[in-house]
Amino acid sequence: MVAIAALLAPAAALAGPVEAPGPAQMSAMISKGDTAWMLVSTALVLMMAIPGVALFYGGLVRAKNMLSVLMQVFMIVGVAAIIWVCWGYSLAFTGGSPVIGGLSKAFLAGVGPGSAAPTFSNNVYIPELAYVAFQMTFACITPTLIVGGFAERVKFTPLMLFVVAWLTIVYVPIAHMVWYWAGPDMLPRAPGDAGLLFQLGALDFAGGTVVHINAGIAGFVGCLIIGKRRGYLRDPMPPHSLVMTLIGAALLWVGWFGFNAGSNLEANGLAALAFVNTFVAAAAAAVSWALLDQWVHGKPSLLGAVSGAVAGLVAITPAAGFAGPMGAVVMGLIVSPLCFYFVTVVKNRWRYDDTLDVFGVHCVGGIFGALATAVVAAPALGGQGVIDYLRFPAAPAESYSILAQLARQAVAVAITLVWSGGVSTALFLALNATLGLRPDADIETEGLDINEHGERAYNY
Amino acid sequence: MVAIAALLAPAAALAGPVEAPGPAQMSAMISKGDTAWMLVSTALVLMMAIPGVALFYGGLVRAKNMLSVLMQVFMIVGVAAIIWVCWGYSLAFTGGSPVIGGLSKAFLAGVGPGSAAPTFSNNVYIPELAYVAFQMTFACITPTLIVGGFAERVKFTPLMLFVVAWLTIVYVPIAHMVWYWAGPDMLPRAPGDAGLLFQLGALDFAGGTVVHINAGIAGFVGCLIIGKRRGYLRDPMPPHSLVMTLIGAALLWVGWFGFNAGSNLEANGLAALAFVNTFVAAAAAAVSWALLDQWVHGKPSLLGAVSGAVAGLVAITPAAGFAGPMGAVVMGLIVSPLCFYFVTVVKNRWRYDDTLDVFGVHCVGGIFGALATAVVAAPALGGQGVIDYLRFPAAPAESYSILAQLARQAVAVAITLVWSGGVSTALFLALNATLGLRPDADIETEGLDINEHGERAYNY
Amino acid sequence: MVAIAALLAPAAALAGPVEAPGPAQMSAMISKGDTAWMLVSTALVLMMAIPGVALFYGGLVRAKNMLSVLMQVFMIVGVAAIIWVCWGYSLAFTGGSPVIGGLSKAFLAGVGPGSAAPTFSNNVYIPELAYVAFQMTFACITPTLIVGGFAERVKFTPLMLFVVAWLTIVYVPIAHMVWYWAGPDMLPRAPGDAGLLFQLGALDFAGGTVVHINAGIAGFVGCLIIGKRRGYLRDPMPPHSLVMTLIGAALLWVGWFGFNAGSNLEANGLAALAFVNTFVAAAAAAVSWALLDQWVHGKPSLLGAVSGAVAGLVAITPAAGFAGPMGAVVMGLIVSPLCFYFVTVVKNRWRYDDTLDVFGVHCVGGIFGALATAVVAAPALGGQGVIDYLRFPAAPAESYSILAQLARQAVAVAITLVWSGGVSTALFLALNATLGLRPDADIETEGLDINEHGERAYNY
Amino acid sequence: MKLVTAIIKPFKLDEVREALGRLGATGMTITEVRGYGRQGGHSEVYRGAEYSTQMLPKVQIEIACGNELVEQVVEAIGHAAHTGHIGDGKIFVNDLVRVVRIRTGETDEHAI
Amino acid sequence: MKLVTAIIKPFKLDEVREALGRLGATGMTITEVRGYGRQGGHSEVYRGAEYSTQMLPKVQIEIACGNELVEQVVEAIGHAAHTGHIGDGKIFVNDLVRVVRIRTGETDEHAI
Amino acid sequence: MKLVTAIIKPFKLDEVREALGRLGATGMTITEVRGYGRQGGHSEVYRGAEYSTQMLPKVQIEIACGNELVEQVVEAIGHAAHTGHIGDGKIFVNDLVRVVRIRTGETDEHAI
Ligand SMILES: Nc1ncnc2c1ncn2[C@@H]1O[C@H](COP(=O)(O)OP(=O)(O)O)[C@@H](O)[C@H]1O
Ligand SMILES: Nc1ncnc2c1ncn2[C@@H]1O[C@H](COP(=O)(O)OP(=O)(O)O)[C@@H](O)[C@H]1O
Ligand SMILES: Nc1ncnc2c1ncn2[C@@H]1O[C@H](COP(=O)(O)OP(=O)(O)O)[C@@H](O)[C@H]1O
Repeated sequence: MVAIAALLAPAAALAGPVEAPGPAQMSAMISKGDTAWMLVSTALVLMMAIPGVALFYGGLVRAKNMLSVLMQVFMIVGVAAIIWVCWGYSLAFTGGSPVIGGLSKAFLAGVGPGSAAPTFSNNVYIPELAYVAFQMTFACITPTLIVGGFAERVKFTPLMLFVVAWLTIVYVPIAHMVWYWAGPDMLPRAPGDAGLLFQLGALDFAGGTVVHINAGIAGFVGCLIIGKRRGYLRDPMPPHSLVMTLIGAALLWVGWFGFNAGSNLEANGLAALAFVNTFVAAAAAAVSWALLDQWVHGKPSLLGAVSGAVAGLVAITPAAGFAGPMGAVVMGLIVSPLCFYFVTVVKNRWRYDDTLDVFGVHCVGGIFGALATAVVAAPALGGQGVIDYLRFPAAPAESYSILAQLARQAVAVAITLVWSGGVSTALFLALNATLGLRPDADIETEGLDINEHGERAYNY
Repeated sequence: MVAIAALLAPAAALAGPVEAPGPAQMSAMISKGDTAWMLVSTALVLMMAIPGVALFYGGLVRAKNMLSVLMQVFMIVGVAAIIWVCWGYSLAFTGGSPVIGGLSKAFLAGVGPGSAAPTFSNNVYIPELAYVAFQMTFACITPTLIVGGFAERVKFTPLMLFVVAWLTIVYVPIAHMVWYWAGPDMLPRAPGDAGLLFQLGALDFAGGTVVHINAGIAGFVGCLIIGKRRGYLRDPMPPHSLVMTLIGAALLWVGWFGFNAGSNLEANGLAALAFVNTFVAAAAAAVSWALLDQWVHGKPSLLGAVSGAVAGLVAITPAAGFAGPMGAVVMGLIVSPLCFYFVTVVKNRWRYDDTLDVFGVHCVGGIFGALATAVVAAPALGGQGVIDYLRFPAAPAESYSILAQLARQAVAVAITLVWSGGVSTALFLALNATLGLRPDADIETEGLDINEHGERAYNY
Repeated sequence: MVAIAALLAPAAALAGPVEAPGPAQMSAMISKGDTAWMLVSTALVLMMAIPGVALFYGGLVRAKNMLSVLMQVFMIVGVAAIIWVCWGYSLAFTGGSPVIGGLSKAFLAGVGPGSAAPTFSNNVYIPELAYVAFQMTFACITPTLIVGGFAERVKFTPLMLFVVAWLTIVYVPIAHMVWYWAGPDMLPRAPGDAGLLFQLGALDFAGGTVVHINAGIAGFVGCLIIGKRRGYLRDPMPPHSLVMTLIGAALLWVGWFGFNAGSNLEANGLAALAFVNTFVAAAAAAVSWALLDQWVHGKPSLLGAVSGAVAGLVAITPAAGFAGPMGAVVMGLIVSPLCFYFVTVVKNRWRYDDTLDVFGVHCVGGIFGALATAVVAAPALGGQGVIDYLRFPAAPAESYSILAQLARQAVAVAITLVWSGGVSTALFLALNATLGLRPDADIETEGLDINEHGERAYNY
Repeated sequence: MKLVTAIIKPFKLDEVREALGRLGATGMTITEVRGYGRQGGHSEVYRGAEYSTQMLPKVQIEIACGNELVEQVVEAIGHAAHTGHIGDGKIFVNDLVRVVRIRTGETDEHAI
Repeated sequence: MKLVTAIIKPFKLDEVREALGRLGATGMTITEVRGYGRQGGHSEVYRGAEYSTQMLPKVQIEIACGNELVEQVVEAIGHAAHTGHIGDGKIFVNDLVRVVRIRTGETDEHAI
Repeated sequence: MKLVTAIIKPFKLDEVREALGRLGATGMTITEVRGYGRQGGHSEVYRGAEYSTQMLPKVQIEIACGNELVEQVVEAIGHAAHTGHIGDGKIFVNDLVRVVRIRTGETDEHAI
């Protein structure tokens, strides 16, 4: 019921590429195709979290704790969305310092339907609110992954407080460091107006560091601090519904197209490349885990296949727009054995109880992906190489050194591990000392659903 | 395998804005980005109904009635789609009188791949068939909501007959009154060619009145006429699977982006605004219901959280493109306590058996949303204000009075309540007197699935 | 993080239609709206397979075989995706002979983010990688359907080998024969550079032959060769969860919009037509099956309604962009009685055990759809007729003969039945003679989940 | 001591429990069972495959009680579970030679 | 009167029911149980965590019958449920001191 | 021969099974039941509708054993299932007049 008369003005015929365009010019550089694509991608990423992650995780716990997992995921999404529009987006995606942004857009001040956000192409913009929404889903889904490290044995309220703190002091700065920049039309004039790791040249197409390593290490320290489930390695704790896990995994796969190909911010051939890479990496990793299952246990298991698919998706995330399809297939084939080794051998040897393998799949798969990105991005290996954004208009960088890139990737991984690992440890310890993170033994035995939420998942 | 050669003609370079363009000109004013967005939005809204509403509702009933709810929702979608293309669309979206359209497009006569429908922007059109499909999903989902008022105790065939009649004589006129107009390029020359409430200036971005109040009151009168379930307030009737309810709620949330942001009809910054508003209103309402649960019952429940999310989505629906993000957050925070009060206190006090709280959530939340729209739309409060479509090209209205708008909103609410409530009462009474609405006591006791549909939901 | 500087070049203003444009010109003829639409459609089609088909099928088997079905579907998707990028796409969609393509694009050699694929409109292209991904999902979903013919009694590894072979020597040539062409800008100069059935003029908008008849007949011969389930027609074998079947059916319906309207390759009015046709055919078929159930069994069943919806979707697939909406409704109304007759009367009379009715629904419905396409496409009956692509620019063909078209359709059906039926028979017999297709009696009795995959679906 | 086992229609469970509560029967154990008897089952049809399951969902209640209470328990159940329609169910009584309360180790009459 | 309780392999249920039907046994009650015995269970592996459940799904059938029928009932079940493989199950018989048909109030022999 | 029936807290099942294993009890049958007793249930609230189910999930174990073993079996269960909290459950013992092993047709003591 509202029309913006400005749209009637014939899209100011641009004579040529414009460096540092003004707000009105940016608005005129928005394509409806890109906008449609970004809105859909955003919806797809939300679908990954709810019901995707909720079901993927929920199916793996015992029936008595099903609702607790669903509730944790659902409420994390709710809380994260509010944080995002209130201060998260502003701190992550405005300039300020190389490690964190400012509060100029807190409560989305000044961000209206006419605001524009840059893409990775010169003179191509998208509505800033679409960018806010897209990035919001990333802030929503990342902390849901953490839950996997200590599912079935955590109190709800302290967890929610952890999420509020973690998003603000871990997620937001990492996102700022990796992803913030002023865009390709602005960078040449102000090369310092970008996040620390962006300036360093670390590649992370869709969130290998920001999402997976970040959440993976946080879940892992939570797992260690909270301790093992009662009866771990003694009582059988089979997944209560692999059917739910399958539904979750499938929706993760489908939604991940929004996550990865959406991260291209434009609906073009490069988005299609990221899409294909995402698809085949998941497929290859599913196949490779199933083969491994067959080889090690004599039977290919569904849980193995879906774990593989997720591991493949995690691995390809940082490389989605940089790899070629064959590079993606190879990454998928390799990541599964690696994660398989961690969730079966390493976890059993060190006897930590990473309930849903957030460390073994997201952290390990994420690290592998981040490092492998340096390899598969190499033009010599069918990759896309990197772009030199300091020139205007931007152009492919002249040379590409796998080793140099590997070093940059390693730095990004290390910073994420240290920052997220360290701050998460501090947060968990503080909460444990004050509110306590772990429910009483009786409550844990009887189930969190009835005790923490006053409901049962199933009443057939 | 078909190409439209006309598309080859270089999109008639328009010299300037065209008032009252002809069909060929309209066709040339269609953007593929908008078309893509509308088709996706349509798919998302169908996903809200099936499986969304079906699961959200189905999980809340007892296992013995699960299939009956799924079947009612599924078949309502089927029946509504056929009605829509046969006569519904034509009666709702052609001119005629301010209360109902004509039959000139019955059976979609004359609506082909080349037909265009107006958007809210001058000189921007979408394929009319995309508009037909989008609106079709609204006609499909609205009557599915009604079922919530009397689930677990209604006969299938009379319900289907009710739906046929209700769509035709309740839904279609309300949709016409609220949403029909000839578009911004036409209105200045023919200001009377629009629905009654549209002319009045009532705001309903995506269906607060047409969908939620409309269905909510119909479900409520159905609930009263059909009476309580046997054993209500005596036997325990816990939800048989909150897992299904969670899946349904999550898909409702995801699909609602199509519902609300799709209602913008264009993929632009305003759609992004509606998207963000939808997102945060749901999030805020989920958080606010969970806090209330904690406060009142000592435990945050999953059913509370998802009920809150849905209430937030209902509330933001009429305001989605008018509010600012902070207005949406506030609406979300407020709607939950209101609905909470209705589904816990009011329902228990008056002892009506609104099985799935279609009144307490959809009607109450819808009324709140419709009225609050007048407030949050105010530019002074961060809203978008309203557009004066009587000018060509359309432009923002010069002033905005919250009180005047509130009065218009109240009129729209009242008309919907009276018309839908009244006609639904008459329809239910007539069906009850003839075919009977309620199954035999034995059948109700034993379950509708096996008796009405000859199947069981689960055979583990 | 990557920008393609070329995009900055002002989209080479095309003076007029270009015959046989070069690669750079093609790239400039790509619309972002189309790209967005194709990427979304691709995600929707994947969602049809996982979790759509997986749940639709899985809900219908006994609980002890649930995981086996989920696993088969999931792994088929994985294997098919890898085959597709390695050799499937190249063999299907490069020129060569009228029955099969070549290997020039094996491993996607030469297919990069800048490559373009033709649509059905002159001078309109989409990113080739988007086309690769879209077609990949078709190759993924088609073999999953086959599983329905012999679910609950097949060994996993031989089935996977079957899929590898079947995709390569059945699916790929059929897809090439029906869908391969060099595009409307190229055909006039090289009319022989197209698949056999394409040259013949057989119409198959979205895969009636390539997907449904192809898979339906393969599943049927598999059903006959593998034999009946132990206890068939003696023990009760009710669906273990119609809830899962409903979820699957609903996601199939939603995803089918990507399948059918996506097959238009452009986001325009014709895509909207295909969308509406898909919607109403499913609706009409669901209603018609439910009425039949009421009439024959006295009760409308949910399984009937969802079977009808799927039958309607199958039937409209080849006709989606050719029929008018009323033609689609009629096709939906007719296909259900036909399939109903096959799955109830014919199957019981001939006593074959087509577990999930892949023959009765997909093959029969597909054949009906393929033939009926000739009728509903007739402009005289509200259809779109056919386009003469041998002219440049393409234009609607001057006349349309239902009978002549029916003959062409029949040829396409016959070739598909013979080729897929014959080769599948050979493959199944060979696998049966070597590895054996059927698990031991004990294993079949106890369930495939625990024996073939070492897991149980449910541990409540 | 006796163990009274009753197989009743599921929707009668609450009434039976209340009746037993009035007798002071402090404990019981409930199992979901399927019953096969004179009561005709329903026929279910799934895509033309018709199953007339004569198995109907029933609820089985077990109450251990002292000999002096048996008569009243049987009567109370018989009364509360009665609809007069076929399928109302059965009550079985058999002897218990030993009862132990696990929490305290008390046995027999003291354990009930 | 006796209560015959048989624990059998689930897929044998239909055969057993038919056998009993031929004897004129008009009613029975069925419970899904899990059995633990000599029959080895399966090992399940979930991401490297291996559970070898020796619990196997079994079906328990309870039939109350007059003393004169017990022998035949036991034999019929024993025969119909037999596969000769480990895990075929067990039959237990114990005394019933009282049987009531809830619908009619009939007792003992008349109630069976 | 005797049939020992124990109703215990579900999470005690594994301990009880191990204890019985040490006694050489080779077989048992397990049923999921719901128990009603002194132990207070939870109250569940669904959108303001409050249900205080006093039904709690329990596990029922049935072991047939020779008379000489009964004492030990009862004691072993009583010990392994003990937490000292309300709701620990009950053990019932009754007579078996006949036991048959279906696989072999062996009866009574030989069949256990
Ligand atoms: N001989 C029996 N042994 C065990 N259970 C029985 C027996 N006869 C009936 N039952 C149980 O009692 C239930 C009701 O029996 P039914 O014959 O249907 O009704 P009625 O008792 O009214 O004749 C059955 O569903 C079954 O569970
Ligand atoms: N002592 C027992 N008490 C109760 N149930 C038993 C006992 N022994 C066996 N069962 C039941 O009988 C089933 C079959 O017993 P099992 O030892 O596996 O085979 P078999 O009878 O062929 O030796 C078990 O799964 C269990 O349910
Ligand atoms: N009289 C009874 N008959 C049958 N089962 C009983 C009886 N009393 C208790 N039970 C079973 O034992 C369980 C524990 O009993 P409860 O009274 O809660 O604890 P406690 O044995 O510690 O007093 C109950 O949940 C119920 O399943």
